[in-house]
Amino acid sequence: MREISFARAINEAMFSAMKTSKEVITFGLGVPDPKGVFSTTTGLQEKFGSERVFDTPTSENAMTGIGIGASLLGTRPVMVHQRVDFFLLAMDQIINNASKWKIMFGGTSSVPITIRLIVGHGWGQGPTHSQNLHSIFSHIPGLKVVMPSNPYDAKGLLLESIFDDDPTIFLEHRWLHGQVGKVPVEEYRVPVGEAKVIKKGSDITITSLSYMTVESMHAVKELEKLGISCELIDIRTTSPLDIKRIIRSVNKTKRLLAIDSSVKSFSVSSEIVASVSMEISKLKSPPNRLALDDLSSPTSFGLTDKYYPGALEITKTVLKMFGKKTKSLNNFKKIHPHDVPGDWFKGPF
Amino acid sequence: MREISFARAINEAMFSAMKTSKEVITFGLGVPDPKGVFSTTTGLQEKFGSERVFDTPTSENAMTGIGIGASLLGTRPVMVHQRVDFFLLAMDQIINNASKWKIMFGGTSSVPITIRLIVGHGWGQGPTHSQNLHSIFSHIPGLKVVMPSNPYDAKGLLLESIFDDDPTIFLEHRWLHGQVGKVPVEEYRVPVGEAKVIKKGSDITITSLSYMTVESMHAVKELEKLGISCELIDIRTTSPLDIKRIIRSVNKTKRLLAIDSSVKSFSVSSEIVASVSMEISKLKSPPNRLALDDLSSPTSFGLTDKYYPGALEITKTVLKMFGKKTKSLNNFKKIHPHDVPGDWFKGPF
Amino acid sequence: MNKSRNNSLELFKSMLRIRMVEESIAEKYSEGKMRCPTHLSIGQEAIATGVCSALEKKDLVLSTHRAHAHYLAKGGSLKSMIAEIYGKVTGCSLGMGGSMHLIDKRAGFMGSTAIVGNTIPVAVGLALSIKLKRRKNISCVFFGDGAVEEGVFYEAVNFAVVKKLPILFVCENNLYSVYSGLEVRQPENRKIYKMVRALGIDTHKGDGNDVEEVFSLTKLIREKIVNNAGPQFIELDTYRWREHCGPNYDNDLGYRTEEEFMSWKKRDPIETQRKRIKSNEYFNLAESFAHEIEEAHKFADKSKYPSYKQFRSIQS
Amino acid sequence: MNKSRNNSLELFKSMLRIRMVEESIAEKYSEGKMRCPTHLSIGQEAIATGVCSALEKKDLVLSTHRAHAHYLAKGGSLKSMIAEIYGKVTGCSLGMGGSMHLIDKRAGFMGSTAIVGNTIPVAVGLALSIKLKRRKNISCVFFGDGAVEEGVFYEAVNFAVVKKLPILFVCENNLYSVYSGLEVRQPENRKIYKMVRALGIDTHKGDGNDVEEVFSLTKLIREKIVNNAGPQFIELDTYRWREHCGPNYDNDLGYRTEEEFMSWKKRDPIETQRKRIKSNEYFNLAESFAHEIEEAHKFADKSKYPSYKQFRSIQS
Ligand SMILES: Cc1ncc(C[n+]2csc(CCOP(=O)(O)OP(=O)(O)O)c2C)c(N)n1
Ligand SMILES: Cc1ncc(C[n+]2csc(CCOP(=O)(O)OP(=O)(O)O)c2C)c(N)n1
Ligand SMILES: [Mg+2]
Ligand SMILES: [Mg+2]
Repeated sequence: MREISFARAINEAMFSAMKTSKEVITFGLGVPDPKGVFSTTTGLQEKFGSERVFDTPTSENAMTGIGIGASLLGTRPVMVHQRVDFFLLAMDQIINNASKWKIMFGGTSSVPITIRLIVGHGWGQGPTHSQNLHSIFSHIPGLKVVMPSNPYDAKGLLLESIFDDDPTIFLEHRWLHGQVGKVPVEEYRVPVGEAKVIKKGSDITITSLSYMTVESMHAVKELEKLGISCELIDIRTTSPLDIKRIIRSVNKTKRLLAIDSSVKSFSVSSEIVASVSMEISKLKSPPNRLALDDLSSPTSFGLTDKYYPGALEITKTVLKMFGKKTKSLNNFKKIHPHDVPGDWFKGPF
Repeated sequence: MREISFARAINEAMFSAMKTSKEVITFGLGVPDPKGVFSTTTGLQEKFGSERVFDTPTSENAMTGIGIGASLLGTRPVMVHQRVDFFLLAMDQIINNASKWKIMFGGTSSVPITIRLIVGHGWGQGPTHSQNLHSIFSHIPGLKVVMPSNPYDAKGLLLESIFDDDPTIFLEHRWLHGQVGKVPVEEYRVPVGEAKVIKKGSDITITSLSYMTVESMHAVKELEKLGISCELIDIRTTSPLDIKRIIRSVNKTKRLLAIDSSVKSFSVSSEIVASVSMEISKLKSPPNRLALDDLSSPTSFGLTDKYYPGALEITKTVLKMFGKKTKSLNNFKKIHPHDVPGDWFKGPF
Repeated sequence: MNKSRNNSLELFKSMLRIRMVEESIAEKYSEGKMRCPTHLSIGQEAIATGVCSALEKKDLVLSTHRAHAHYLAKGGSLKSMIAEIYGKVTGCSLGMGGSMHLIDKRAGFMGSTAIVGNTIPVAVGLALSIKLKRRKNISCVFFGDGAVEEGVFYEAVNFAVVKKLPILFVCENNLYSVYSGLEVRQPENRKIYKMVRALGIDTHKGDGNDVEEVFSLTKLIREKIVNNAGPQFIELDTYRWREHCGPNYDNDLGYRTEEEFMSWKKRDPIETQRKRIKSNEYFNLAESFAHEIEEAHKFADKSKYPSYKQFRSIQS
Repeated sequence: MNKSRNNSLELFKSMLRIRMVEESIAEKYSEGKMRCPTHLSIGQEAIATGVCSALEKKDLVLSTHRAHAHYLAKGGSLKSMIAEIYGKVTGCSLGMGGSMHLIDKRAGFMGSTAIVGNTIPVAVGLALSIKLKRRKNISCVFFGDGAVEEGVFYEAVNFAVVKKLPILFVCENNLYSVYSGLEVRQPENRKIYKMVRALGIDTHKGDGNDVEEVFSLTKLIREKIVNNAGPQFIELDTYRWREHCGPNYDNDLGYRTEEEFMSWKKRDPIETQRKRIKSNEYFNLAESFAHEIEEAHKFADKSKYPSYKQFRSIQS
């Protein structure tokens, strides 16, 4: 199968969805501009016209309400924001309207919108351009929250989200856009609410999501060499959370490390640790989580390395859980500065 | 000591704070109106004038930013919203500005604002007038989140919040406003970040917060009669969370039930269960939580009884944890309909 | 002439029916069977009736916390509304919304919500979809003078203008937001419709207590919209007689003067229209409405609450 | 006369210094030591300089993502700014804010943030506190044409008018929000300053590339504000020369025409002012600024990063 980038996979999903159904439209600041939201929306306006693909004013709250309204008549809007952080302006519309519309009208109406939000990371994005807010969205009943970690899932989950009748928050980690992987040309779906076992293993269950799954994969390889067999589960959707799949795995491995890309407290990782602990009492070591310190994200290059855990920290954490030494660990030579996804990246955004 | 209501205690704290410091101001829709936000702001404008106590336009986001700006010059705004739900309009200002101002300017500035939010409950408040969103606020680094359960704490915690230099979300459960309790006349403080042991016990630790502490107290009494000695901890502030105090207690009792007033998943109760599970491996029964189903809050009188757990459900949950029968339990005769805090309440708001 | 006489009578009937429905709610509220916040439009009926009567059935309406009148005027089912307020499964939202969340899609009433201003962009979204689908109907949203203070109103109008969408914004200016007068919320002497005009939209102003004026103004404006004149805004002055939320009068609270109240009460929209039509049908009408309303309350009272299972199944 | 000649020279100097600072950033950006999103104001200097020179030191300023010019014009420390962009602990925000989060309270520069429009209400809050404390200074906030589309702008202006607060709103209209022209965001032919006037505030319009005009207009307006004329709004036309974010030119992308770009480049605010003052000091000035700027970069480069401990201690 051919390989394409995550960004390209998103772009293909959009082409495919818009071709499949005239009801699909897409809008947001910069959607039809020359950069095409990190090239995920490139070519859409040329192909589908400026009625279905358009730029918007900087009015996040109203634009979300407008998407909701359009969706009530069967239109399927895919809204895009260049950063999750900007979407905080639209919390009234997404929480008070979108998430509740179906239930507060007794199921007589539904709101089939998809909100694509880019999670910023690296290059001094700082406190208001790199927040990971999935735990907040996941706490709201009536919202689905999707966080793909690879091109295949990105395409399949986006298509599923668009044609799902409920409002979906679709989070794309900026550093995944450049990831390359096998993606079918044709339309296919990946179900929302199903976690995926990326690697089978017997000694510990590691749950991960979005970009952290990439870091976890490196760690798991390393740990294998060190004699620890990890079962790596990519959550894929935080709401609904496939807790059954996780519990099945922990029942086998009897150990849990929940990895999250957000700050630690009151997070998805808290929920996973809690749910597992309530179900399974006989673990071989206490359940654990690895996430960000409870601090706003730093800007300085001198701070971000320590703030963001990666493959090395995951490996160390697991080794500690097995009571093994971590000192000699020196295997993750950084091939490029810690604050960029690759050498090609020179900033500024 | 004299007894006054929770609402009166809030009112006293406001009088006291405004007398102590000219920097304290208070505003919000309805603050100086005849109902005085459930009589918590009554008399303030008469006493302190309309420059320091004023009504506002329905502009939640700007008004929050305005409070932030005023606070940068040393003013200490206390902003009020009749429902938490309305404050969703202000998430940009509270999350992108207030919570981060201090850290994103390297500690050179701080934002001493207090946001009083009323949590709606009962009488068909429904999906957008009775949300419990403390888990969301707690997840944001840089915000303090306070949830008093009784008049004494309400006064002391509000005074502490107002004179604290960080932004504080102060949540008042509507049904607590009528609660009566002993409150000193003079100014005193209750520290933010300290949980309180309401009742000592040896068999199980129950953590609770805000109005749920009232229900828990009833349950704990009942359980005592049934031979189960509960240690009831009122969290008081969800951020910072006094997890040390909780762990100390569970280390003694070896059992945990975390009670929350919000929906279950990704909540404060998840965090408590997770934190305890990571620390203490040898519990006598799996840790447990009691919170709302993951559904938007219902409106109908026919649904709210089942949706909101109370003393009865708490008692049953604890009994189950001890493997005891719950069938014969018939002790909580409701003295008034389940959707009102007392017979005096006839709606409509 | 006859046609117009007939229309005047229809307008009167619609208002009278709404008034009687709302008074029945006020009267029975203390029975404690309608257990939800309830905002009555008594005194403001001419706007709901005038606007909705000038709309076509296929036109789509959204509203606010104070929605009963709009819902009924647009043709929403009375029984379903009353049952909804009783929290029953026979309600228009299966009892899951209450007074503030009404819907009757068959009548083109697309919903009402309890957060000030937040149906305004939703209505613009309806208009966007209408335009994309090249339909010939319009979207119409009701809101109060307080909602105008929300930034989302401004954002929504801006977008509607940029895209020339088929939408009618109807602002019911009843001078108050709960107990707060305009003077503490908006600039002195600033007229809402003039301010809004500067956003780039055609605006209109009318007497919200004169149903004929509201009707003919709306007819004209609707015509403009369907002829691609772009979005339109109309401000209508009116006055709420009873308390902001609940069944009672509240002049004793002192947030508004007795004179002000009386001067508006004299301008009762229903009385004004009754004088115009000089109909002797009043008693017959009132009787038949009273009967219909009584039936609706009985129906609601006898209906069942939704089951928790039903409630849960909707969200999963 | 002499005084005015002197002032013109000062305005020129301020702009030249800002330009040279920003060009030094553009030049050195590819070294990879300034690792954060960076928005340059090259071409827009007349507004920062004209406005801030007409303000007094005690006046308070807030700004946006594109803040370098405002910060420097208001008297913010150059060294601290450059060090901030390098992410160093010697930066004005201890390296914790980066280019988009500048602050220098001693100079009355109260902060800049990266979320479009969200310092606007904060500035109104400063004005509220100023009024409560009966101080004689004013608050001033810079923002772009895009920020005007945020509802919070509208809400903030409304409140400032209701309370007659001492605040100056400065809108830099550079025709673009990132790559999006005004035509896809705001109504055709709607003038921002006219729209805003209808909100109830005095508004003014000026040539944002003419520093003398900006200066004298602001002087006048500031006078009004301190004499209790209430809040004021000024729209200034200008043009950003380089890409929205980053050091390069980006006309090749095709979102704006070469003609448009050239027509604005001809109206270079610095060149215009240089012709006016007929100064021969240009080379001396440029040399001394170049030296100062080089020093600032060296200082930044040599400075340390903040420690994680420091970072953590600030938030607990
Ligand atoms: C965002 C938000 N803020 C505040 C409220 C509380 N509230 C309910 S109705 C209302 C009055 C709004 O006034 P207006 O828009 O003029 O409508 P009216 O009640 O006069 O019909 C207010 C403030 C709310 N529901 N939502
Ligand atoms: C709320 C929000 N939405 C979107 C963005 C992305 N963004 C950053 S700068 C910018 C352009 C804003 O345009 P304008 O206000 O005219 O300022 P200019 O860049 O032209 O100086 C945008 C949209 C943001 N930072 N915040
Ligand atoms: Mg009103
Ligand atoms: Mg611009």
